[in-house]
Amino acid sequence: MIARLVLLALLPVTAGLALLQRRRLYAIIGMALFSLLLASVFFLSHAPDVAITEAAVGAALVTFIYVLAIRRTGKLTVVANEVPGLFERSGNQLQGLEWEILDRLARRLGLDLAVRFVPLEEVEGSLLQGNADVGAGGLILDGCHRRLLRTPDYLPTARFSIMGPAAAETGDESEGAEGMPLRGYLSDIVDDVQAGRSVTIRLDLARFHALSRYGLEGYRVVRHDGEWGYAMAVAPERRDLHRQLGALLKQLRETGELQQMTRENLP
Amino acid sequence: MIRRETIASASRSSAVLAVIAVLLVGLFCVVVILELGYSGPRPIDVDRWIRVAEEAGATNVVSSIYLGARLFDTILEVLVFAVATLGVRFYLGTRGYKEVVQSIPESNVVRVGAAVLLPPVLLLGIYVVAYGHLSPGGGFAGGVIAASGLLLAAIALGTERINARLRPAVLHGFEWGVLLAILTLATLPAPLSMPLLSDPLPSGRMGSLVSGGSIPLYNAMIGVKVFLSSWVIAKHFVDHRGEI
Amino acid sequence: MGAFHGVTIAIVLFGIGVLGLVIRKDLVIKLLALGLTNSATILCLVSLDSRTPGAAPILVPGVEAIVDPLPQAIVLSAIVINFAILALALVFVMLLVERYHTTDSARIERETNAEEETWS
Amino acid sequence: MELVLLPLIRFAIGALSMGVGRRSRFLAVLAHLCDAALLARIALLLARGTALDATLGGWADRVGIGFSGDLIGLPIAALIWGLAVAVSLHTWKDELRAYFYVLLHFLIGAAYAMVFTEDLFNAYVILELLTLASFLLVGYERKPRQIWASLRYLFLCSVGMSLFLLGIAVVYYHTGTLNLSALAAHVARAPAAPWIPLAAALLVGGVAVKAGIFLFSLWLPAAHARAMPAVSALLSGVVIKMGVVELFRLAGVFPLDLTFTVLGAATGLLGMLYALQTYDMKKLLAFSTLSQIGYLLIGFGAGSQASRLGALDYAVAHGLFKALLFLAVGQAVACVGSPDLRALTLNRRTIPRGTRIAIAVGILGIVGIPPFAGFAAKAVLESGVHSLFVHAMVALISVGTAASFSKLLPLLSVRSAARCRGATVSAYAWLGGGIALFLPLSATLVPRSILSASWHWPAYLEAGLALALGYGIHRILRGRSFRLPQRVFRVEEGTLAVVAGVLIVFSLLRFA
Repeated sequence: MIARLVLLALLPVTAGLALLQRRRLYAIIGMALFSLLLASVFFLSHAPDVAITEAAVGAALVTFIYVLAIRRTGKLTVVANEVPGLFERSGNQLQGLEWEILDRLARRLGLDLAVRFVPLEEVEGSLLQGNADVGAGGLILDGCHRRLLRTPDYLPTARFSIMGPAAAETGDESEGAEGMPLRGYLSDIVDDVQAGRSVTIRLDLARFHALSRYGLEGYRVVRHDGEWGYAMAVAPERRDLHRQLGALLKQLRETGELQQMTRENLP
Repeated sequence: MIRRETIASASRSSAVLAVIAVLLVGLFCVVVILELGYSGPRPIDVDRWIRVAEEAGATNVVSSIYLGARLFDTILEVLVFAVATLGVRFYLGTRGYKEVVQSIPESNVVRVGAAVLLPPVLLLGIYVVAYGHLSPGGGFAGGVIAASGLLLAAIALGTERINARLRPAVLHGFEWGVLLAILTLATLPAPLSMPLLSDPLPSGRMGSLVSGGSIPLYNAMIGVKVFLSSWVIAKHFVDHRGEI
Repeated sequence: MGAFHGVTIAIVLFGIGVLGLVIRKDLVIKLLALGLTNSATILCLVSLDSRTPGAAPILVPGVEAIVDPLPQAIVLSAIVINFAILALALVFVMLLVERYHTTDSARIERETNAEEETWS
Repeated sequence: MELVLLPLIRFAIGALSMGVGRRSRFLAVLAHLCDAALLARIALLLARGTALDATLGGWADRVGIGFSGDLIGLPIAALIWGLAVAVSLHTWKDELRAYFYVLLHFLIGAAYAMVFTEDLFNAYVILELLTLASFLLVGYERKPRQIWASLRYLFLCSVGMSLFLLGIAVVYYHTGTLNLSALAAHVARAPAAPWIPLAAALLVGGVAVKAGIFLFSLWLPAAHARAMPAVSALLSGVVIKMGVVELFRLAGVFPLDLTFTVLGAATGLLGMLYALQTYDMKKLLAFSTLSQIGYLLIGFGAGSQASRLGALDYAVAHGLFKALLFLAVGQAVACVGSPDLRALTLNRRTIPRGTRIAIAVGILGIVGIPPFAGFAAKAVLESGVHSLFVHAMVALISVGTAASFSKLLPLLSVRSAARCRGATVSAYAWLGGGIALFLPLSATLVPRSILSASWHWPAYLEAGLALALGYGIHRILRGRSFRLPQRVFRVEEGTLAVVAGVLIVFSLLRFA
């Protein structure tokens, strides 16, 4: 009897405190506690059936669903274009410099990392549509990406244009001739190069290295002069994330880990 | 498209709203508590329910009402549950990315814990269903208990492994099959020239496991249905976790 | 006397739930408050009728008087229905968040109205 | 027996149509045929005077769920059937998922159960099933606006249902029964019992949320305006009526006449004002649903047998023409791409002729031009009304309806290019036929004496005057727009309004 009264008195307190929480997780846990108390009240007031059902549903299942639904360990969705050394998959594992950075970010924020590989030109779009939080994969963010939040360049790079063989034979020697920027995946270009088909494409340093492994005999390579750097892009509505990522990069650079990670990933 | 003044006035008006709300709701509570009249006399006739239980042959009076005298409510409730499952599947099922590489942090402790926990929880669920007509519990509670055990395993091991065992398409068919079976059992008495929704089976010796006529049958079917449905719901939530 | 406390507290809980539903802007917390109101009604039903003296409604030997079982029977259905409503509402909240990137009901309200104005 | 078979068959066919995928529309036809047979049989039995009242499962009537086929149930059931047929005709060509049909069948089955049940808690479960099914149907196209609208609908309905459950708790605690007729006996024995006002207020408040009473169902305009046409037709044709039916049944238990008059007046006036103000066609229809519900609530509250029959009659009539209007206007909106009246009038050429004829018939019905449905029902209703105030209110609402629907007149110019599909036309024809032939239909429901008494010259005069006045008001208001507060349609205000409404109803019952 007394126990029942005590539990009854606890009910409004629990519920009130739970609904006053600012953080959703605490509110949900509070309500779970509430329905546990409620179940025991039912049990004490001779309603065992109701008690069992309330405990199974209210305390267990409902709480599960809530906790799953809210962004407790939310996903940190990354859209990336595959770049050897920066962001690549080997088997079912992911590796690369940017991957390591983002993995740290995810651990720091306590998020699950979900990676989606897209063609290079789709990165911006899926960030703007809010389908992803971070865009990565050797992005060189120049003026044309105004609407994205961009991190400071974390790694200097260079730009190359690869032309030929057809272009080489026609032999136009105009300096600074540019290939068109890369679209789709690097692997397509690799296939072309291996088949010796004609390409005129503009590449960044990492992709250029990857490509040059396959030998570029007969291709004319122009190195564009100018200062470029790799950066990562963050979806416009995720300012908090942008701040976090910037802070992380700054810290990594100061502690010198960034350089070390670079050495490990990019020979 | 958001107008400045709406934003400006939002905070003020919400404060006003809060005050009005507190006053109104307080008044409401006071009125209800005062007018409820629960100190007054009341006609109590519990014996009719005991008679119902004896007629149905189940020692658990609640389940003999739940699945006997008020069977139609229960059927409707199962339909409500089916509708909920349908909605969850319809709205969450077709979403999500194909080529996502998930990296869910899994610790061995969780895996082992789930592996150890799963069988006893499932057993508990089955027990609660099987003895629903004798002791507290029943189809719904048991089904949910079992499903929550499965859900634990899913969180630890990832849904893919469990999907490999319980294939969604099969689940789906089975779920609706059970629903149809429940409806059929409810209409079965009509051809036997008994009233609809009545109990076609003989109510055995009260207190034994095979008693209560078709109540254990209903319990079992509802248990399966609820187990599958809540697993489907939970699975979709696991797949789409962290989206709010 | 027990029922007195039970019922009073159930009504108070109902009030708390409605207040949370009105005052809190976050949709998830609104949902929690909604669940609270439903649980409060269930508590009200159960404790109103557990006032009659008696044991749990299981006919084991040695039990003479039992509490009125009907409220418990109907409450079971109510619990199930509340769960169904909750799951669906959460799914819809997910869809809204996917579109508007917020759970603030006021913001969603504004944005939908704005859409409607631009579109009509 | 037949009464229970009706919903059970629907449910079974709904569950089946999950399996057959896109072919489920044919199953729907089967369901409609079964229902037609059963309804005919029920009507026959009722005409023979056989009592259909039964307790499900053959239990003693103090423990089981009671079903009763009475004069409230049958016409509404017929309306449900007609609308179900219309919807599946209208959606015949657009390859809807099995999902849609499952929900449709569950909705219809629940509606059948609702009109026949006599048990309070059974009514609660049915109403929840209706809520969930229509909630999913409103969001069917997954447009964010629809989803938000239906989420608000869910919030308010859930609060309302909690209130209803509280009411059930009070009733059961004091009477030990959930059966409405047994309850009526209790109340008749002790009409001054102190718990009656509270119980009545909670029950009425809870149902009113679903019935489209103004203070309670502020979710209605958004949900009805944003759903797809077929769903809107179902919502304001069937789902709203379920709440109204439950209100009518409650009126048989508790003394609710005054409450109905007050609530009806408020609903009618406010719905009318908002309908006059808006230029969004679907919103206009939704708001006019409010005012019409107010109309028939007033009629029912007037208390005499004729007015109650008239209200019932009008519920059926309103279901018919509002469904027709929602379907037709919905198609027009789809053709033009905007629900804004001005846009619609600008490119009315693109609206098919059939659609515009349908709109015309719907308007004829709703503004009450003889001999169409609206007039027939109104005449019966008003022949039973005696108090002057009620007469004034009823007339005012008719004027407002005429005024707000005069806005649609520009749509009706005959020149047209586009044509509409056969299935759609057949749906229009089905409903329009119901509207045109409403008199013989209602003659089956209303006793001849009342019917003949209702056909006297003041009725015609009133109809004509209402039309003229309404058109005048429309001409005056044309061009100038006035804004009414829109904040009341948010969740928060809606919830508070429900609580306040319960308090108001309570004080009406307690102190008046």
